[in-house]
Amino acid sequence: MNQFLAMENFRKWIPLLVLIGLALFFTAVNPNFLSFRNFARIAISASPALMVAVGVTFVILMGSIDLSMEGTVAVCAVLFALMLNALGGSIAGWGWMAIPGTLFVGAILGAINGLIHVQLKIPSFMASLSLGFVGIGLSLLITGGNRIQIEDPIFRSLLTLRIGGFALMSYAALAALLIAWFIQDNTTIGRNFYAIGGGEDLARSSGLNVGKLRITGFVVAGIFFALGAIFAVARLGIAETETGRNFMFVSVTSVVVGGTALRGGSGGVWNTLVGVLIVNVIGNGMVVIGLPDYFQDGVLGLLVIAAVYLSTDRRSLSFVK
Amino acid sequence: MVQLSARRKAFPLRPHPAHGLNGGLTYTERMRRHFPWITLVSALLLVGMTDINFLSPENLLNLATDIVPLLVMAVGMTLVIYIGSIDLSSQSIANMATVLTTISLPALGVGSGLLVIAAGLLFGAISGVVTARLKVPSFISTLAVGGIALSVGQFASGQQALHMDAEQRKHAFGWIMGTTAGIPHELIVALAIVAVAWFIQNRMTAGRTFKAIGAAEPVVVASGIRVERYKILAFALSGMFAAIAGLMFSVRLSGGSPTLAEGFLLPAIVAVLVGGTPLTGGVGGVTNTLIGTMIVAVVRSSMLYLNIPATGQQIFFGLVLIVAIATTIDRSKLRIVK
Amino acid sequence: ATLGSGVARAAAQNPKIAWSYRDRTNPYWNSIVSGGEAFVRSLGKSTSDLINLINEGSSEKSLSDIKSLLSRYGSEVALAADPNDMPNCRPVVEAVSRAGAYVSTIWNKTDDLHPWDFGDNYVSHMTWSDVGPSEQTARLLFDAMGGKGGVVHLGGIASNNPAIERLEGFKNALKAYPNIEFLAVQAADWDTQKANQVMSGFLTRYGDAIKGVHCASDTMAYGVIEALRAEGIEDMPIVSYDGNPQAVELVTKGKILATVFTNPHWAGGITAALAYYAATGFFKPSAEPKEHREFYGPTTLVTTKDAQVFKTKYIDTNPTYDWKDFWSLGKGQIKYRS
Amino acid sequence: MFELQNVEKRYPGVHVLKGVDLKIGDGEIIGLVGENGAGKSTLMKIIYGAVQHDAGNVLVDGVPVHFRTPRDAMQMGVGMVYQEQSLISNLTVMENIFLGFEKPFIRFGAINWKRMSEAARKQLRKVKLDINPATITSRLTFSQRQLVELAKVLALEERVDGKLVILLDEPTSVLSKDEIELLFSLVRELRRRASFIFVSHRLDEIIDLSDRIYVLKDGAVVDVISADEAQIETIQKKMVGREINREYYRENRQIPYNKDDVLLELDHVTVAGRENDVSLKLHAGEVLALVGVEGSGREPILRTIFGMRKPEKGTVSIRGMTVRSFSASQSVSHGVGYIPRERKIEGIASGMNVFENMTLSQMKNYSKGGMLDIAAERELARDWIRRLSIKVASENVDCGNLSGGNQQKVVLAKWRSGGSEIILLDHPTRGLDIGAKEDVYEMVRDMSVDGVGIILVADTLEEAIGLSHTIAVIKDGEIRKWFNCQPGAKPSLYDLIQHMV
Ligand SMILES: Nc1ncnc2c1ncn2[C@@H]1O[C@H](COP(=O)(O)OP(=O)(O)OP(=O)(O)O)[C@@H](O)[C@H]1O
Ligand SMILES: Nc1ncnc2c1ncn2[C@@H]1O[C@H](COP(=O)(O)OP(=O)(O)OP(=O)(O)O)[C@@H](O)[C@H]1O
Ligand SMILES: [Mg+2]
Ligand SMILES: [Mg+2]
Repeated sequence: MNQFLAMENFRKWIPLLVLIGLALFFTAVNPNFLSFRNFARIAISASPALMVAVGVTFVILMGSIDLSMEGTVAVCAVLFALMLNALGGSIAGWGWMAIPGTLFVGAILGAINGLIHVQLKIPSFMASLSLGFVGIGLSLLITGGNRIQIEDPIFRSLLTLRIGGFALMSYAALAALLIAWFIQDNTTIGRNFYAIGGGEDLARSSGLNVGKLRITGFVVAGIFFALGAIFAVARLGIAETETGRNFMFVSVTSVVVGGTALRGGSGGVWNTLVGVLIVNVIGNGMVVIGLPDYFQDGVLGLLVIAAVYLSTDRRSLSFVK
Repeated sequence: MVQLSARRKAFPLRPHPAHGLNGGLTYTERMRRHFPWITLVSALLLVGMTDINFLSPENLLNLATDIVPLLVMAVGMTLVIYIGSIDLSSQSIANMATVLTTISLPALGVGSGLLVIAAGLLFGAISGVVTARLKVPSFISTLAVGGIALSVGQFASGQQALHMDAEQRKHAFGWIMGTTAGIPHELIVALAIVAVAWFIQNRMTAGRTFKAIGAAEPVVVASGIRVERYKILAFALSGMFAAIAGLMFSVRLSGGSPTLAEGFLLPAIVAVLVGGTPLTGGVGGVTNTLIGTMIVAVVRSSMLYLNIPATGQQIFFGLVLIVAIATTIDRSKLRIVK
Repeated sequence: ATLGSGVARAAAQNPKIAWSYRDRTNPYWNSIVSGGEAFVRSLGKSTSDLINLINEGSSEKSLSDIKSLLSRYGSEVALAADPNDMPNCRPVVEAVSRAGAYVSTIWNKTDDLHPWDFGDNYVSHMTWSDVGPSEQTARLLFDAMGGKGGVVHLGGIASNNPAIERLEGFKNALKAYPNIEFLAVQAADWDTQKANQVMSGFLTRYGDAIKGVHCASDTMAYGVIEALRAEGIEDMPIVSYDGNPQAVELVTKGKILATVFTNPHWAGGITAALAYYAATGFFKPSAEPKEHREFYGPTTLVTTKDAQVFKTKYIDTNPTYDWKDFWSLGKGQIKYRS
Repeated sequence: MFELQNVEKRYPGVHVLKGVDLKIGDGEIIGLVGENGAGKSTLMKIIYGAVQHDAGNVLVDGVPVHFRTPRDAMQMGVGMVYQEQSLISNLTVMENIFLGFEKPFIRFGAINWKRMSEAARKQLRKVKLDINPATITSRLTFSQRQLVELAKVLALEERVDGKLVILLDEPTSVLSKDEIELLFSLVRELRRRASFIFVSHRLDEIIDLSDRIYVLKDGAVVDVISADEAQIETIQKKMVGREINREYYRENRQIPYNKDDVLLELDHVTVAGRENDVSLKLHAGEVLALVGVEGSGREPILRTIFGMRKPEKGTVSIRGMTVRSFSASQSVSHGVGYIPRERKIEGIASGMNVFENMTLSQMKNYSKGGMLDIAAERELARDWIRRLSIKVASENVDCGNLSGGNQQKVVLAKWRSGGSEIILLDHPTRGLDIGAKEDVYEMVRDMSVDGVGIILVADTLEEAIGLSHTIAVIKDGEIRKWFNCQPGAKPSLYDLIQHMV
């Protein structure tokens, strides 16, 4: 029994070990990898992805999935830019209102997603995928396909201001992660997400309003997608429909690589942090070691399989879909 | 307690919505399985109302022929979704297939088709092994294997778009391109492929096992069936169909490129889902996908007939999708909607 | 195979004008569309009369949409198209010819496909010879670097023709600069975010050895600039390509040394105009010389010196073009390498 | 005063509750007995709001109420301990106890874990369970979990003012003797606050604890007996609706088995996670019953024989041949069949029809070159539908829509028609009504006569005694005692229980 427990505890750390292993491997090939500045770079590229992945983590913990992130991020990014520019163009003035405004937009989009999924009884995969299309279309409609530039130096200081070598954005993302952690571990809704993931019918018979919680989960996810959108805009100074691109597969992959199970009920936002870092370290590392670009998709695939393989406890899984 | 209860009114009691008091399924529930084709016919009629030519046999034939590569890929995807998994590698395998067909055509002729089919089977089987044996969820395993296929395609093509020699193409695959009695051979080939898939699904032990895995995997295990083998087979078949889709597309376009089949994946998944095969598996099947693919084709071309402005097309597509899925999926088969 | 060889037929009175292109999320394609709309307005029609076929980067959708268009309007179609992937051009052109409609293409075409093989229906193909201008920007870049130091190139989707040519131009320029060290090339798929990540990877790999960046498109340059800005590097010489408004703006500010303007607005208008006027019988394509059927589009190098002037002329307003003056901006007949 | 009037419940094809009237006075303990499938759990779930009744009234102090969700019920002081485990295994004990009622522990939006932990400790103390409330529930043993469920319900005491109604659905089936004693003293102690409905198949317990006993048969209350006057035999008679005799188990058809024909042998087999080992022999025509309390390790033995588990030590041999590789497919090819306990999870594939289910384990016999002979499959299904008088419209009916008894017959037919010579029966009559049970018993005898070796994990001890040739009493994964079960010389319940706990 003790041995079993030890093994179980050990497993929890495997994603982290994979991360360290990857870092060591890349360092061995090119020592430049192991530098403070490079870590700061990885932190910047990981920040928006982390927010999106944390958002979807909540939904995955419930055993559902949210694939609407590309649309939600796109809508939030362009609305953020429009609001900021309409409110004077600077965070220092009234422009800061664009931030809560964008989070609100994210929440609304999440709520629509959740409502369609719960009320129309459409599995979340399909509901959110369709709504992703709608979101992308909406952002296109809003911008007419144009890009919106954000010049505000104060807002851009999320990227340009360095504290202890790391961009301000990375600290902001860390703060958001801590909030997510707090929600996950110390609030009723966070714990109830685990309850639903652990056994939906049991949760229901314990008196939880599963439908309402589901919708709440999508709302929380939407808010984090909006945060991801803000960071993505801060990183490039551009808001456009493309801002949402690629987030879908990258974020779900990160969540799973971090050790959160797609069937729900186990894992959490710290796992997601590790997963996002693994994915970004691989992406960065492949460039740093100078791997030819045509091999990169394949090597990423192999490494992801290896990471998930190492960190799943196959004995506890009767079957996998 | 008394006060509390006094405020609570007794609610009118109803039987479970899914069945009447006599226990039989209600009318709507019995109609459910007809919803996919009813949706298709309604969509056709709706678009036909704006322009009656849309419903001309020639146009419908063209519409069906255009969608052939997507249909073939979706049929393969169906087998995987049928067992409750998903295959995100299809598009990359098709990409790779266009490249492999094009570069091997001069040396192998028709044999290039066999090579490509074998490659598809192999990559599909790898996804299957990774999913079934290594227990990596198919969402991830197929995405990763797709990445490998993409790399192979990029490497093999030298990162270039390649074209086929017209003579060689005609010699090896001319038979796919022709028509007989006005019916394009491509369509005939595709229907033959659907028929094969239908046969596998409904008349062969493998198909029966796929269905059982989707419906109740633990039962299959407890019946002494080697579930892993069948799962690997389903993925391998899906990979093969994806490769055939790439092959047919490559022949149609007379060339190959590592990005040629870009944009196949989501429509293929959507076609399967809209047809009424839910991601939970066990229900639906290739005939559903045939209908689902047609629905996708009709919705896509409806944009032209309904004059949907350029910036509104995505929204239109997303909304129609929600409506289509909401009407086609059979909720009585889904115990918990996640 | 010469189809419809010179047989006189009734010209279309009022053909539908359509543009088929990749997406609406990219400034380049938005300019193309704006040109198409300007042309449609010049005919006294409303911009909504321009039919937009957006293929989302999917050759499959591109072809299906075009076929739907043809089956709806038959020969009454004047189509301007970027077929998205080189192999896709042939089936597009064949379908249009079969329908008796008219098509002009840009960018993607295989070398063995020529408008004159299709009589009048394949009106023209325009592409841009990117090798020369790309070499020019590279030279500007190397000069700004003082003729020495390390340089990296960020390329587009590797199998796309412009990506190949722009890399080639860059490599040509290298030959004349023995002290420039070519550090690395990597595809960033025309994508701002990806370019940003690739650039930060390069910074780790090569650090201060990077003295200049050659980008195959403006959109990627934005990502590079931001990656550098994150490191507090503000004065790295960068050159890019496409002449998008934002890039021209950056050239005026000296953030980008040079970009190459391909005049997408004009291209969008003139390509539609060629197809349209061929369809109405205003001119007979088969009577035109080859250099009017396959020609290079205009390229203008935009550097810090002339950026301001350029901006007022081409970006802040669009010049009014004579859409019947088809060839005066062209740069001669397309030459094939092999 | 809690009252049910004329409560009706139907599921497709089955009338589960037929006008049930039931009254619970304050502080009263009601015993509820009835056969499997009589509708006891359904009735409890209706009171608890987890299932909605179709007609009739629920009255609290004379006022009609309708609980749409368990939450409604809990707020009115109704709590329930489910028959099946209903704790969420990835949550901690304290979270489970206060699931849905975290509010009192929220400070500034955050859960105050210390307070919750203290509160949980208080609840756990009530059931004399000394565990850390922060333990993840999946680490607990079965009986610990049962006690936690009880603690969870008892938390109502503090949460709700006024009277409580606590529903206990077979809480004792997995508890040890001491734990049962504890439970009973708790219940008696709580009578000041709460009334109880107590469901158990152990009639002696029911008589011991309750004030009045409701006997449910086929969804109707057939009698209400005061506990003072109750006698086990009369209750049994009422439950079943007729005299129970030895014929129920077809003992007259029990014939001696062939001692020389050993089909299966387990030699010092150690199952993962257990320290003890098991040795046994199964002969052709023998019915060997494994008896023991819940969690004693009967199921792992069956699963090992079926190849779904790998033994850590020891050898399994089938017809003298040692089994080397363990997999279900291997066992099936050696002629082993398995009727699992969780019929709806491992037994019947809902969504598939009768013939598809019947041939699932033997598709080889009904296909050529991978192609199915569907006509032959249908023929087989029709044949067995007739033989076992399975109540279905046709062989095309989705098995998920069959009643439990009929589902069970389909599963039995699946293995029987496949020619299995060793059949493992795990709770084969669970959830079946008497008619169906008798059909199953008849089948067991038929198979036995045909020389099939059967290992039985029975639903009740009576069933084990009635059906078997041999009984092995299992405790803690080890065979403690063997009994010979010749008709006329069968051991008594008491004989067995002695060795079980
Ligand atoms: N959700 C359901 N849908 C359809 N029928 C059901 C459902 N739940 C229970 N039943 C049926 O209702 C009947 C009564 O079941 P119930 O669980 O109440 O029996 P029980 O008396 O508790 O039996 P046991 O002693 O085995 O626990 C059974 O025939 C059962 O199959
Ligand atoms: N979990 C469930 N979900 C849906 N329906 C169910 C469920 N469980 C049982 N049923 C339905 O309840 C009905 C009766 O089931 P049950 O198994 O208990 O019948 P039964 O009364 O025991 O039948 P028999 O007389 O054959 O033994 C069946 O028609 C079945 O469809
Ligand atoms: Mg029953
Ligand atoms: Mg019960």
